Amino acid sequence: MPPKRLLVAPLVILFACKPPTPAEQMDSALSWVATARMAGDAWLRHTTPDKYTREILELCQQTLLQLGTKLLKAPVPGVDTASLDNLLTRSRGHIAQMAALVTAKNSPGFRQQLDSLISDEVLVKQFADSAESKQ
Amino acid sequence: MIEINAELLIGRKVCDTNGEKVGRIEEFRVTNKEKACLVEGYLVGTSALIDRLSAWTLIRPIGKALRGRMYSVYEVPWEQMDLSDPEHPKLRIPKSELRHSK
Amino acid sequence: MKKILQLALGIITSVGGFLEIGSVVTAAQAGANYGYKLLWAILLGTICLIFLVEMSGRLSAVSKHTIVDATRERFGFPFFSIVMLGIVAVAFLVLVAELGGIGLSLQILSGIGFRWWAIPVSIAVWLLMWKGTFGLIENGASLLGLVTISFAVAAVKMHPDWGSAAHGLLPTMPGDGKAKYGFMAVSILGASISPYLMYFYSSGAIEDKWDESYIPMNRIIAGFGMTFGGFLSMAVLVAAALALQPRGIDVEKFEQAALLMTPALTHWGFYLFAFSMLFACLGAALEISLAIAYFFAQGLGWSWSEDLDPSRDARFAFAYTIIILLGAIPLLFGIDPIKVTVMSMALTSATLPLAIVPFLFLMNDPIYLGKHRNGWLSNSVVAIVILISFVLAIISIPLEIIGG
Amino acid sequence: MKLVRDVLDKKLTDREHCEMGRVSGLIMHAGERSQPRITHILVGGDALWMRIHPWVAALARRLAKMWGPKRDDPVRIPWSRVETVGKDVRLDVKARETGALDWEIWIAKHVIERIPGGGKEEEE
Repeated sequence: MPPKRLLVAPLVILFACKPPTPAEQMDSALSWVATARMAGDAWLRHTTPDKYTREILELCQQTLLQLGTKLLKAPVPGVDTASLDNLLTRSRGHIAQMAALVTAKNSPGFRQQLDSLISDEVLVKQFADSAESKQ
Repeated sequence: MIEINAELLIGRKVCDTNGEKVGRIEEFRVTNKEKACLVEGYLVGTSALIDRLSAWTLIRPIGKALRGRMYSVYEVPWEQMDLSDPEHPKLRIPKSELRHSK
Repeated sequence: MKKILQLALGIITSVGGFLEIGSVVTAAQAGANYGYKLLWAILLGTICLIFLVEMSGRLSAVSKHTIVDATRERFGFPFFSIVMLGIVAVAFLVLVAELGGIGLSLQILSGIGFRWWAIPVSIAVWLLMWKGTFGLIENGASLLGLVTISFAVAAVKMHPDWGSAAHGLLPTMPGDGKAKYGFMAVSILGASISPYLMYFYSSGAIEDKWDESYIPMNRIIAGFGMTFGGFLSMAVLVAAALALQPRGIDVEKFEQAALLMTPALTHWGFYLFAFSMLFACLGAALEISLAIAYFFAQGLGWSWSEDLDPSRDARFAFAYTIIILLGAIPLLFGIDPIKVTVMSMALTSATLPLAIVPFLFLMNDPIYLGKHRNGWLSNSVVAIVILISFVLAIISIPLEIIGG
Repeated sequence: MKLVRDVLDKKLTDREHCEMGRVSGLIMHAGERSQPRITHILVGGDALWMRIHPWVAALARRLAKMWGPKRDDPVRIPWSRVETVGKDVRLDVKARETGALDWEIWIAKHVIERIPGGGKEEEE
């Protein structure tokens, strides 16, 4: 049994350092854009409190920022890094806007931003799929 | 008279007079009467361990299936065990004269 | 009459106490990534857990020993210390995850980050142990935990495709990403077959002074309680498969999971999730810290009872005090509870043999159990499931780490 | 009776059924030609750590010197005090007088009783 016990310590360290493949990063980017969208829908339907909505939108925004920089460092095969980068930047912009509009309780404005986020989501999806196919 | 930690004898290898390995000490057979606990004998060998874990109900079917040589339990009467060096217990007789308790 | 009440209470508490951050997060991730495909892992784990819990109760009822007592007495201190190190190390990680779960639930409710909750939460948990009785912890927390039934409501309201769900109950291998899939399965198995539950349950049987007349009751509680509990985990997976997978959302952070019920239970979904997690993790945190303290106390022969004044079992009280306070520290440093959860669940299945193999020896011991020994059925079911999860763990954990 | 299976690692209780630890070791007296006999039951850490490794025992001793109740000789209970050997090993002693509960009492006094709601340990 001792080996198993010895496994514990290294695991704790290693888990943080596992490098995700570019395709996984694309999926994760898509996942976070989708999260922002779902949170947006939920807020418009008055099903989630403002505090939480703002929080999760911030989270999406920051995570996408990190993913963006990672993707710049390690370009995804078969994906135009430049256009991907400014697509992600644009979506981040919409998400940041939404977060601000939550505070302002401005639903119409929020809806506009959400709609343009949704159209971006479609593009991110396409990027993700092409990254998938290049795997 | 020497003082020995009985619990540390568990798992010690036992050799016979010709230095041949007999097995490991796994169990002590004792009698407990009139407030005195006398050691009658030492159980040596794999199945002594199984016996100690009272795991026969689990092991016997497997053993039957495998026909393993697992009935190598020796009962060493106290007279025949030399504990003058507790690190290396020795028999006072050759292995061949030992009797199987199972 | 009294027995019937105990029976009902026993089932209710095991349902209310079944879900915890481990089962919810792993099930949610599985549903979000693979749809219904991993339902089989929950089924397998739950079946095994039913047998294990029944055995734990039977051992205590017949032999008046807890699992830990018996392990120490049969296998001796050297072997016992190995088991203790392994089990306690993993259980502690799980405790950190649960405390983190409480903090995260409070975070999404209040907007104050979980790091700030670490200390208040661990103090609150400690106070409940310090002042509370075993009954309060076992029943109170689990009754609150019944709010987790909302997961089942949510799942049903989203009209799952029962046919393909049924297909998910049979194991299948995905085309790509085998490593991740296997790792998910391992974490689910670890989350369902949680050894701390056995130690808690068998200690509980002693605290409640069970005897052989409780054997039938024990069977029913284990059977029904764990089955319903298993359904709840499946409900979480199904809800995630319906709410998150189509949108391509993976559950990397707790905040994402909080959206799980918003489509189905529009106005209540968010709060039901928050409170489900709050109470589920609270109950689990209490049970785990008790289980760890029991482990030390019983293994080393200290007097122990959650019903005594702390000073009457000083070392026992001291043990859980230290454990709970230590549990807060990683959270203070902002370690992500979700990461800890997934990792600790996988490690649980990797260390299962350490807990279960000695236990199987005990369950076949004529001296402890006489005619109430295990039959071949329980032996083989448990042995097989443990083997499966162990092998899966040993293969998929390294793969997950190097990113197979 | 089998010593390892039936006695070693069993729980010890005193006259008042108060738990006082587990049998962590057994002292055996063996002469050249006289039948060996078990003379004492060892209770407490030292004998326990020895069973894992002498180093562990040495380390434990060091730590105990720095912190905890002071006691140099390990707790030994003469076999003549053994009442019955069954589920537990019952001893005809008073637990607190044997020294087996030193740690329990020390922690109760120095930690638990200082925390509000800890209660008083003397009440036993």
